[in-house]
Amino acid sequence: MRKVKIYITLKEGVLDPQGKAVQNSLHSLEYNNVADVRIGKYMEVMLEDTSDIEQQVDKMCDQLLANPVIEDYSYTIEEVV
Amino acid sequence: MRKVKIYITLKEGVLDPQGKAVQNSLHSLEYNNVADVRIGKYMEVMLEDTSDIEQQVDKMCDQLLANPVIEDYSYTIEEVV
Amino acid sequence: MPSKLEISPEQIEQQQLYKEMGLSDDEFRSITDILGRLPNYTEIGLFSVMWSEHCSYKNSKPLLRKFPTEGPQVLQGPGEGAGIIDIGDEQAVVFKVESHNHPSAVEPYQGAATGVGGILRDVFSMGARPVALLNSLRFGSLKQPRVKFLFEEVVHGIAGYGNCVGVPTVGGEVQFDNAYNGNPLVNAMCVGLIDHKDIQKGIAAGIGNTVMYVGAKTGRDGIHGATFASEELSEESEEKRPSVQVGDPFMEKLLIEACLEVIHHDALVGIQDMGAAGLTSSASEMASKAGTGMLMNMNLVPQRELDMTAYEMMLSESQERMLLVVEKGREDEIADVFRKYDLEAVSVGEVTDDQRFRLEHHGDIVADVPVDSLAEDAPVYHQPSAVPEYYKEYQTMDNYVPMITDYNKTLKDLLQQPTIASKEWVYDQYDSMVQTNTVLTPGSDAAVVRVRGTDKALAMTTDCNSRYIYLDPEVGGKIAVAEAARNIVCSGGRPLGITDGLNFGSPENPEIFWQMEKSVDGMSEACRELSAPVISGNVSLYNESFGGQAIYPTPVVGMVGLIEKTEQITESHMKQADDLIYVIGK
Amino acid sequence: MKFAVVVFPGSNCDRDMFFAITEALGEEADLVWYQEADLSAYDAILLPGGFSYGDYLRSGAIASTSGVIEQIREAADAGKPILGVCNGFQVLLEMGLLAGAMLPNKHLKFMCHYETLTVKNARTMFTHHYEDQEEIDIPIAHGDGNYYCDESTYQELQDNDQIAFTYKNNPNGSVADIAGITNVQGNVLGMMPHPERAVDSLVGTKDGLRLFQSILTHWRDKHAIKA
Ligand SMILES: Nc1ncnc2c1ncn2[C@@H]1O[C@H](COP(=O)(O)OP(=O)(O)O)[C@@H](O)[C@H]1O
Repeated sequence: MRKVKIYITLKEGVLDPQGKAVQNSLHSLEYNNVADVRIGKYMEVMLEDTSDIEQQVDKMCDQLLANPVIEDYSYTIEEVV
Repeated sequence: MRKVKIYITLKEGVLDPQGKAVQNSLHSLEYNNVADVRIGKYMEVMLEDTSDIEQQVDKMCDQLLANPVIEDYSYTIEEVV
Repeated sequence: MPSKLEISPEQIEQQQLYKEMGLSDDEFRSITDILGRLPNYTEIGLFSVMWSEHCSYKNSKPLLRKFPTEGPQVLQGPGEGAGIIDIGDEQAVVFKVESHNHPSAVEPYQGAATGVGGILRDVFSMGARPVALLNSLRFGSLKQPRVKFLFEEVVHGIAGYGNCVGVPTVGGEVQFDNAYNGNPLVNAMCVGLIDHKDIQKGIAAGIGNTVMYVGAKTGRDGIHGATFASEELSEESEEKRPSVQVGDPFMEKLLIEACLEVIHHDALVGIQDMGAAGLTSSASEMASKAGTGMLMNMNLVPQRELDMTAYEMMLSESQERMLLVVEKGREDEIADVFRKYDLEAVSVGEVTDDQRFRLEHHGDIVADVPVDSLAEDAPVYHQPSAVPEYYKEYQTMDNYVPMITDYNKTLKDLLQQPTIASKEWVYDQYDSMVQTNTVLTPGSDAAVVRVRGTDKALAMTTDCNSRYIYLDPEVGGKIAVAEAARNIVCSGGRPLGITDGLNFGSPENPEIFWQMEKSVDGMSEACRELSAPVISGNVSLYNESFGGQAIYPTPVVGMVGLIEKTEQITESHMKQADDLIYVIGK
Repeated sequence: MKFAVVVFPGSNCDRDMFFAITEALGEEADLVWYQEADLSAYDAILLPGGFSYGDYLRSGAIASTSGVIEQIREAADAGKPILGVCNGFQVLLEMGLLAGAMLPNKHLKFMCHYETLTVKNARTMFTHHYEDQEEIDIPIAHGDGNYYCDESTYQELQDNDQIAFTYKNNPNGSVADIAGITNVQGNVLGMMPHPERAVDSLVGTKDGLRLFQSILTHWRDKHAIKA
């Protein structure tokens, strides 16, 4: 079994209304050293082993998990026993 | 400047309807080796250096970024030049 | 008999563990008498939730009996998932209000969302299509950050759930007062439409018939939610947090469509939602109503987590689940209907003739109790009542007449009161138009929803000025019903009936019990006078915060009226300059 | 004329769309469940609003990978009118039939009220019953209606006259006030506002009805059918 950790972030240049809102809230809580906040998704996908696992994860991300118009993705794969 | 990467996940045992729906969708796309999907949030917070940065991030997470009733969080801190 | 690590019946007795579950010494003794032995852990769990105020109304039953519940138009009074009133043309309106106060105080988004989900299931489990949602909310002072957070998240949660399932949220009310600082109130109301021939009952009839489970899998969420809802909020509530239920409105939407399809299937015998006290209340109530018994195999219950005990499964309050009774041998036909919506319908038990409620787990019988002892034999308490000191004191005071010097300023000050100010911030977040029947959207006196295919419409409103009720519960109770009726009439309707949400502090406090008593008296009289019977409702007690400070008595009135012709619909907005303004009444 | 209203799990404006066609427009429509759909029998395809798959992951994303999507693509290629409203628009974006993507509303709240739209292109098969620059009142009801595209895409939308509607008072932060766009060929329209909620004056305006009438008369003209 593999645990795939997928990070999905908004592409640079795409406005992040949620990140902006969180940043403002942090400022109003007096965390004045907060310079920027960007919010994305974090997914943990448990996969039964296959030979071409990286290829599969790429395909899953391209097809469904991320939207290439606005999002980038990256991932790490861990072995689980 | 520091880049704080925050991972927010649903506590164990808390229902994740979103993860379930994505898992079903991956199955119908014939990724039959998908055993589980959990979906959380990934945040990148840019912080100007302070001495007690870890303490600050913990506080921010407890106060605002994570919902302690249903979510756990973890983070890493990177130096940025 | 119970599984290995479980607490033994003797331990429950000796360590008085039943007390932690909300049962008194007397109650524990009568359970022992009923069984003729000590209850095991699973059994004491069943009793603790079924005998909680939330499920048994043990403190409020004597008061509820005072309500007028009959009328020529009433097809179903209190007792089923929701009440039903005839509107002619073989159609009827179904409605009920439900509280989710304590869950919302702990996790406001999910608390409010699952409140909406629960009241929807009460209505569509009767066979009705939900056509409108309303709510009635109370919060403390918006100056407190926690209160502001609760307010925003509750509204967000109501919107998140209601918008997703596609039922318009058409009305409601919000009041802010320090009395609710530690204990917000979140009441949700659902209105449904049904053809007479489709009316369902939650009964487990027909010996040998199959009990089926549909919807979300059972997790450990909300265990002891029902007793939790019947206790005062304390520091301990914080520890009970992990039990928070999370709603899945998408699953609910599928359940609505599937259930409204399955009610036309002649293999369906009974259907009920798993609300508070989940599997325990739905199963035991269905059997009790039919005079039958039930045997369920807990191994067959769909489970979301590993190693769940029978106790956990029976007390879980996982959302979006329904229990069905189906003619034996025809399970597949029913399962097929659900399969279309990607829902599983699983056989978990059968109807028996022994009037016992029995649970099997890993081959052992882990609970065996008389069905009626759970559903009907809960104790009923006649709590003492006493006229509150504050009330006596107020009676000796003169009327206060405010001195107004600058009318413009006073008017502006009033309009800035959060309770009086526009609630657009709230209702703009609700999809009030989906289903395209909403004639009057939020913002008018009552909401109006047309009945498609006819020239009729339904007017609906929720009302309760809890400050009036605090000052004089009996008069205030009358005012609440009368205000609702005025809202209906002003919109062009004739009141059909009400549903009530009785939110109070601890009934064990005689002064609070007096508030309950008097407001029910006042409401009953107004209902009688207006021929608007009470057809359903909900009771939420122990609404007190840390210091034991009770909320204002808040018996919310949800009223529905019938508009015979859509041309009679009237909204409350001023139309144009130079129109004349009249004041009617005294 | 025969319309298909495609119903996904979680669609919730499907009946509203159905009634807009059958009661207000007076034409034929079927509610077709996404798994059982055979779209070849229909003259136009309507993707209704709602929360397909709960809007989980991203609005419209999961529906855009479901089986019926290939048929929708084929119908689009064949030049049939395809209208996606609200969640339907999001599905069209996610399947790439229309350009761009949706972000959460700029104030992060769901919003439901009437908005004034400006008709930017009254020469499409969906809009020819309106005037260019005409202002119409149509309700919105969405949380993720903040239309996004990059600059070159926006340039293309403009160059090809693909912007059908804009908001007069941009409620959600959409790029260039965009409320609805078409594909280059002009037979696929996606819009966030709900025309099907504006076809009966008892429950609002009738400003949305002409959109459906546009589809109908265009189809009749094309097939030389007299009304
Ligand atoms: N305050 C009340 N007035 C009238 N009827 C009530 C009141 N409270 C509860 N009821 C009725 O008692 C029955 C059981 O209520 P409840 O246990 O809240 O339903 P559910 O099992 O759906 O949660 C319902 O028919 C309800 O309408």
